[in-house]
Amino acid sequence: MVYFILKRMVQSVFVMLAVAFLAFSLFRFVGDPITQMTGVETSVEDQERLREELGLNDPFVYQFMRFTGDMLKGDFGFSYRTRQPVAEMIASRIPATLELGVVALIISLLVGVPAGVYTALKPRGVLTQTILMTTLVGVSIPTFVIGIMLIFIFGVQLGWLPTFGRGGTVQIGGWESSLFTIDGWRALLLPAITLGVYQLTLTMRLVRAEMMEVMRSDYIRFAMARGVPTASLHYRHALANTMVPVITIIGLQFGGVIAFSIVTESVFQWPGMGLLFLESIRFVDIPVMGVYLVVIAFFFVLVNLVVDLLYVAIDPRLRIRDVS
Amino acid sequence: MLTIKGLSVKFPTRFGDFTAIEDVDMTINPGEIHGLVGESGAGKSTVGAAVIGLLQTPGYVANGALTLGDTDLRTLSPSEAHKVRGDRISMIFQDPQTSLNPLMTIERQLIETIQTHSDASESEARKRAVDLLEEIGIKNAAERIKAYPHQFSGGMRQRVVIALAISTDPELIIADEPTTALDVAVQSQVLDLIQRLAKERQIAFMLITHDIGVIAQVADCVTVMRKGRVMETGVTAQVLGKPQHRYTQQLMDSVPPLDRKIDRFRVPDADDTIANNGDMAEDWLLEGAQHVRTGLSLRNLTVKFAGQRTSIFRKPPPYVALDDVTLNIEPGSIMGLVGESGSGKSTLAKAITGLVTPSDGIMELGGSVLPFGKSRDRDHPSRQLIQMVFQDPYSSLNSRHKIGDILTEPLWFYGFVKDAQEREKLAAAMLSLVGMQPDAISKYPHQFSGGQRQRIAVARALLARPRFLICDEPTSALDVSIQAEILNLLKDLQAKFGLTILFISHNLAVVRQMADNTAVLRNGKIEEVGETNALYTAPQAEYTKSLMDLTPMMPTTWQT
Amino acid sequence: MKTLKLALLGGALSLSAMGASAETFRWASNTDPQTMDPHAVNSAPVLSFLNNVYEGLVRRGQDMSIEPSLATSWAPLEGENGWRFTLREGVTFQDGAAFTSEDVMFSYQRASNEAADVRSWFAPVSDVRVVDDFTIDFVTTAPNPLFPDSIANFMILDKGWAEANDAALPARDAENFATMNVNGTGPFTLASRDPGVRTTLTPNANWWDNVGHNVTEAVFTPIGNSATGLAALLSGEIDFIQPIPLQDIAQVEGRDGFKVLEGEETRVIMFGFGHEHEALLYSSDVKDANPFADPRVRLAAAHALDLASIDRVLFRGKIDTASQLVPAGISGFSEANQDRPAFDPDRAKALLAEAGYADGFSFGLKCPNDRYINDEALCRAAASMFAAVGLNAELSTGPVRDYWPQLRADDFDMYLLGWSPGTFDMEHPIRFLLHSQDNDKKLGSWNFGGYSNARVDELLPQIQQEIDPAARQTLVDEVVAITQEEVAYIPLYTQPLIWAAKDNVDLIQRADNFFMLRWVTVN
Amino acid sequence: MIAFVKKYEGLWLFVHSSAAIIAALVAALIFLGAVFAPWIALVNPYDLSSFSLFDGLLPPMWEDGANPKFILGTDDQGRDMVSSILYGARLSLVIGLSALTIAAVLGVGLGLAAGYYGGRFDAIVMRIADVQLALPAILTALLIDGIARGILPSAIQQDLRVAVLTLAIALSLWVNFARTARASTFVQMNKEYVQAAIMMGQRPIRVMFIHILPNILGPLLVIMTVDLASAILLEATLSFLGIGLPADSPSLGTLIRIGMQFLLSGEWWILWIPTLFLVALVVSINILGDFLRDIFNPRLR
Repeated sequence: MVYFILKRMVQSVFVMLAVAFLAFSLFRFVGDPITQMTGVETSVEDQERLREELGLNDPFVYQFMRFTGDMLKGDFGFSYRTRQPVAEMIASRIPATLELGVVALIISLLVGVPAGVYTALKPRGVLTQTILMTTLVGVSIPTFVIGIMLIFIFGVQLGWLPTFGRGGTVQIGGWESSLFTIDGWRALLLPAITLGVYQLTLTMRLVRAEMMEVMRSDYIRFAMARGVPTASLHYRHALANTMVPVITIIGLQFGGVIAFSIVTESVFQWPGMGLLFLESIRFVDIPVMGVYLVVIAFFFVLVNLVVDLLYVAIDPRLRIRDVS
Repeated sequence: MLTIKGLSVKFPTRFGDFTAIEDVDMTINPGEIHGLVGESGAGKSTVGAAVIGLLQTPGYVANGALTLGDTDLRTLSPSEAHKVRGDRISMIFQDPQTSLNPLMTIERQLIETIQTHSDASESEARKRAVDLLEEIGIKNAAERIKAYPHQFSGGMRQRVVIALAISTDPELIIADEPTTALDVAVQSQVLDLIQRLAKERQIAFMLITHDIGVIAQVADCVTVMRKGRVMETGVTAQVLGKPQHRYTQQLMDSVPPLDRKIDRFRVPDADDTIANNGDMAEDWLLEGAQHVRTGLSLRNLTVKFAGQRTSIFRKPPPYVALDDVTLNIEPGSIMGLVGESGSGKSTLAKAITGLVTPSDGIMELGGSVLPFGKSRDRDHPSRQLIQMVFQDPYSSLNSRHKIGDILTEPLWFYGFVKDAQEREKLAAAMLSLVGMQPDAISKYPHQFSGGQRQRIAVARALLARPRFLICDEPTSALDVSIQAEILNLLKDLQAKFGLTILFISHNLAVVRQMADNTAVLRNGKIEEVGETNALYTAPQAEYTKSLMDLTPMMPTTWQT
Repeated sequence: MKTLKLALLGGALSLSAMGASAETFRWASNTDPQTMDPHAVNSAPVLSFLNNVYEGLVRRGQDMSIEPSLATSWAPLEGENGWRFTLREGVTFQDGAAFTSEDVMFSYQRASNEAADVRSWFAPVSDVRVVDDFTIDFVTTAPNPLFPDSIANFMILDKGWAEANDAALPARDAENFATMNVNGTGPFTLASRDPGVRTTLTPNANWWDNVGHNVTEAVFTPIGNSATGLAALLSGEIDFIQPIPLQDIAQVEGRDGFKVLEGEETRVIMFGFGHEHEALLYSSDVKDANPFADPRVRLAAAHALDLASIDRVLFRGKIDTASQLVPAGISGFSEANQDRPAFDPDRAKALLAEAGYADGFSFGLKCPNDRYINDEALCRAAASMFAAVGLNAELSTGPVRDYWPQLRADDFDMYLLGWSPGTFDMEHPIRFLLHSQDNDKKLGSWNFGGYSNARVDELLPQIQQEIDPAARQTLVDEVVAITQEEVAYIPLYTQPLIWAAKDNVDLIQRADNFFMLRWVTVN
Repeated sequence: MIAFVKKYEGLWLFVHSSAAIIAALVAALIFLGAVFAPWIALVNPYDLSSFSLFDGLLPPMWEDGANPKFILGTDDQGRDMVSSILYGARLSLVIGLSALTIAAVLGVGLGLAAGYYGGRFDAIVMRIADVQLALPAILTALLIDGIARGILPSAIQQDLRVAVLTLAIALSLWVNFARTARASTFVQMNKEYVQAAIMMGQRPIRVMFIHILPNILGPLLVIMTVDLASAILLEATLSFLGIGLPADSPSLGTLIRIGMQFLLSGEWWILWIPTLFLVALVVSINILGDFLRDIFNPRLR
């Protein structure tokens, strides 16, 4: 067990280093930060001096060493655009993105799993077909269109929900949360749904497929033969056994959720990492972009680790070796 | 008591209804074990499923009567039927590995079942559960009950399954191939248990199996089915002892006896195409180095597998699959290799064919040393001289390749025949040599039955002009009658072409029919080797003795 | 648990904050000011925003005219080049410190330092002298009639405050105190700042000028996505947004309770040419020559453009065509040269034939796609209009982040540029766009095409130094005449300025697209 | 009889699944339209002189003020919507399909090898896959896009935009193939026909591609359809983020991106017609995907 986790962590470090390198290789190319940092009237030589100060003229490898070196020292550098410490900027945006992503995930689970079970148990039902079809259409509309539509329906026409931002947030030990105020939740709803649609469909279809498989398995038929109550049969016995694959996929997808939050955040002006990242691209804010990518990689790695631990929690076969 | 009258079950398909079983009658009294025997496709399981009301959709009971005691099972509403299940009828499945929920402790599964059918309190239920486990022979149940299914061995797991089945003491238990997946030792224990339960608890058992030996040993009555219809039914001794129906007789003929060797099975409608128009293939094989008979000798062969690593610091102890095995297979002879699952039979085959790499020992094929696994280069002669017939004819043929391609592959691969038409013709001839229609060439594997596929597999092996043939459980996936055909085929070919054969099987009776010499393998060690008849009549090793005793067999008086 | 209680309480608070009093004014724009430091970045969002907090010696009125601010009056120095500014007395910074010439001196040193991005404003300045607490002289190398206009955005901060918080110099790589905090003399002060999310301003109680607004709190939110911004306005979550897309004007006007403010920026959109190039870079047919070196070809291009259709379809009739590099009304605008080449495809073809390109040629046209209003659409339209007369443009559009570098690298045959004269005088574009490139003298630094005309070069200094308006205008007219004659650029139109607000908000739309809170009244 | 059913099973199911038929029809229509766009389209969006700003913003023919010449109206450049959509579908499909091909070749190749050799090689491949997954689609695209802008001479950049975008999408899709191929290969490795082939001493390449590959095509085919759909969507999203194609090369993505500007301006058709078209395409592809999944996984039937 310990061995297994350690192994996983070593791999994680490898992954993050690789991502850091890729991220860094991006730097050279997205554009010229200087022209973004300076005004129209700034003379060419002033620009050159700035470029020199920022070490943009140093050789690539040297810059990479410095980048990773500083990062390992915990020094994430300063934003070209706002001159703030990148660590602070990202840190202040993490809660927004994480809350959005997690809530989206929860929504997709709360709806997706039951829907999956239902559609699996009544494969030919009319409702099933409608559910399958609508979700399919749902995932076929680009996220950004869905987002804007939701904004105009619920924000403008009906005026029920805010159209942008996080609403009322609350500081809890440095974590700025919108989960404790009502209008925080109101603000969270639309973006979370927009982001959740894809996950929802995925989860539902996955649960459906797995359920249909499991319902054919011997131990389910044996449970039937013993007259185990239907509810327990479907949930305690069948659903539980579908969870391992479902968790895997969802874990793998979480990276996608974070990434797609870029779109959602830009549509809803949601002050998360994704929005920051987009702005940074526009301003060629190299340090911010780099750190963002690494942070994303970190989350991905983290989630994978959690998924592995969840397996162990769910499946006793992974917990203990045979004793008999 | 259970009464079945004129039962037929239909499955609606795209092309009209398909009748799975038709007009089946049978009665089972309390405490009676009623064997239901027949080959695959006979509809045995369908009868059981119909009785307990768990027919695979869209199957349905077309007509007939099903009554348990005084309840008409057919008129029950779904919810009532669900209540009857477990409460009065229960079931035991074939594979203990898959019939328990892997995520729940034995305790939870037992308590849940018990509480479903009685208003026992948690603690009462637990007590009942523990008692049950004790009763079916699980030591210190009180604490083992906390374990998960995967923590029990196969046999123990089947006991747990039985415990679950009887936990609500039902009147009838349908046991569908309850011992097929088990080794003889465990099998006999489970069978004893079933007999005991039938006697003590007066439970009626419907024992569905393809193994006539099992029926002969435990069943009070037997019903023989074929293609969904009942051929013959009655008291076991009656039906199997003096079979009236021709089919039953054929069946009995093709069951290999354990206590003697019969040179050839009397196979029902055996086609004798083998002689004619297989000549071309036969000549081709004989023009190979047929006069050279190639033996194989293994000296102190040891195979180790790396264990599951659990710590960074110490390497896990290796798992020893073959332990210092020494075995000498005479040129042109058939060496039988028997042993329970996990005894290392297949590992031995893999070692010889180079799929696994022994850690120690020497292998010699016809006097020249066989390089181990990876170090055996791809064009080493042994790769052609040694061929293999596998256990599962369904996975041993590439389902996406035409039979023609499968058969001609060795011909061009070993460079025997340059011309493509030639290869085709030879392959076709070989098909008829193994007793199949040559036109099979243009078909795909899924278009053939298991037996036919196994014949094709044999043909493929022969087309490599092997001198040494490994047959790894070649018939254990087949029905007895088919088994008989294949065994006959192998015997003929061996005689014709002077092949040396390593015949691996868990079935002692089969091995006795086939092998000149027999080796008994256990936990990777050779327990005993010897001339087959000697070994069977006077086994030396304790283990061999116990195997003999435990293998279910028919009273000698029944032999026809 | 305790924290949670607090949290819920906070929730209640923030709820009540939602339905706050009418004078809480919320507005949005598409970019967030990068910094609160008035000297660190010379970009419109920053200067525009900080004009509400900091003040300069002079400031611009609603009509862009220069008016006294921290300086009550100013006059040319006797006997030497430069200006004397008389400072306002009794002005205090938001932290209470008194405003004196020392602060101006300090701010000058700060703003003209290498670390400052605005130092180019002080290129002509040779010396600054504190005369007394409320008098200060700016000495220039040459006569400079426009100097007061050129420093309208030169903001004064408090010496003591800056030094105490070691923000004596603008932040370069790392942030400093002045990046996130302010201490100006202006009408508003910074209440809270969350970069990229929300910035809150509150009125400066003891502002020297008489207050014209009724805002008690002003909340600024950057909203990058224009559709979202519009939604925010229409749902009533914000009171005002700048700018909104042209095509949505109808939508806003269509709903009651909202109004659109239309005006004109001082920014002129134009096509530039690679004058000095030996040959075309992107041509598939003309490899060895540069047709655009020939004024007739440039004129042909001008005649090929159907600005009427562009106006009608792309700009919904909101644009005025431009004849020169500044719009009418900017000082130095040449009344004498008001007409631009008409839409005349035949003439264009004729000219091409004359120049020896009867069956046209292909070339590369570069455009940004996130810099000016409808820039991409404009270029696509232009490209198809060029194509109609045989000028086959290979259009390539990209984000401005790698657009400027391409222009700097001379990587174009023809390109799109928008220019707004920082000093609101014709001299500005002449200095940056028309004078030959000269890095030492820092002239022609945005004259990417390398247009060069000896006469123009010699006229620029005269224009810069001429005090007498009439004489100066004739000089300017000559430059405009020459550049129109040679078609140095193809001026297209002045960029429209579209703001939208709730009906109950009164505000002033200034031509430099600066939004001044001090003119806002919420009814 | 049984053999007959088995042989024509797929066909039989198809004929009896109306959804699949409709989906197939829609997909086929769009596909044909895309292929023959140059012959059926009114104007060629790539030929700037074939349309004029003068015809800009005309509504579909059934609205008033329309010009019947333009059945679905024109966009802000005066391009005929029908033509744009046809060419748009053309480009989107080209990108989607070629991205898919690259991803499939790369992914299946690596997956097969990883499953066949296992051990260290397998571990390495899977770590690389992790890195890929840690950089989700959008970020990968950004990366590739940025690098291309940086290293390619801007002269050829415009021409290579499509290639760049394709590569970006491909790179974000290959992991799916690799993982699936690997998993199914592991299963096949234990099948006796594979052991037989190895025993004979056949080359790994032959075992992998002649023996194993045909047996794992089913699941791969399903992924292909699903990923084709997501590739097309991804292209749209990237265009929305401004890292897709230039506006003058119409893909469904760029059309929608441009259309977004007219969400409220009253010219609804510029946004909604391409969007509906995209949805129709993606949905039908997905339905076909489900259908294939059912065929290849009879247990789910």
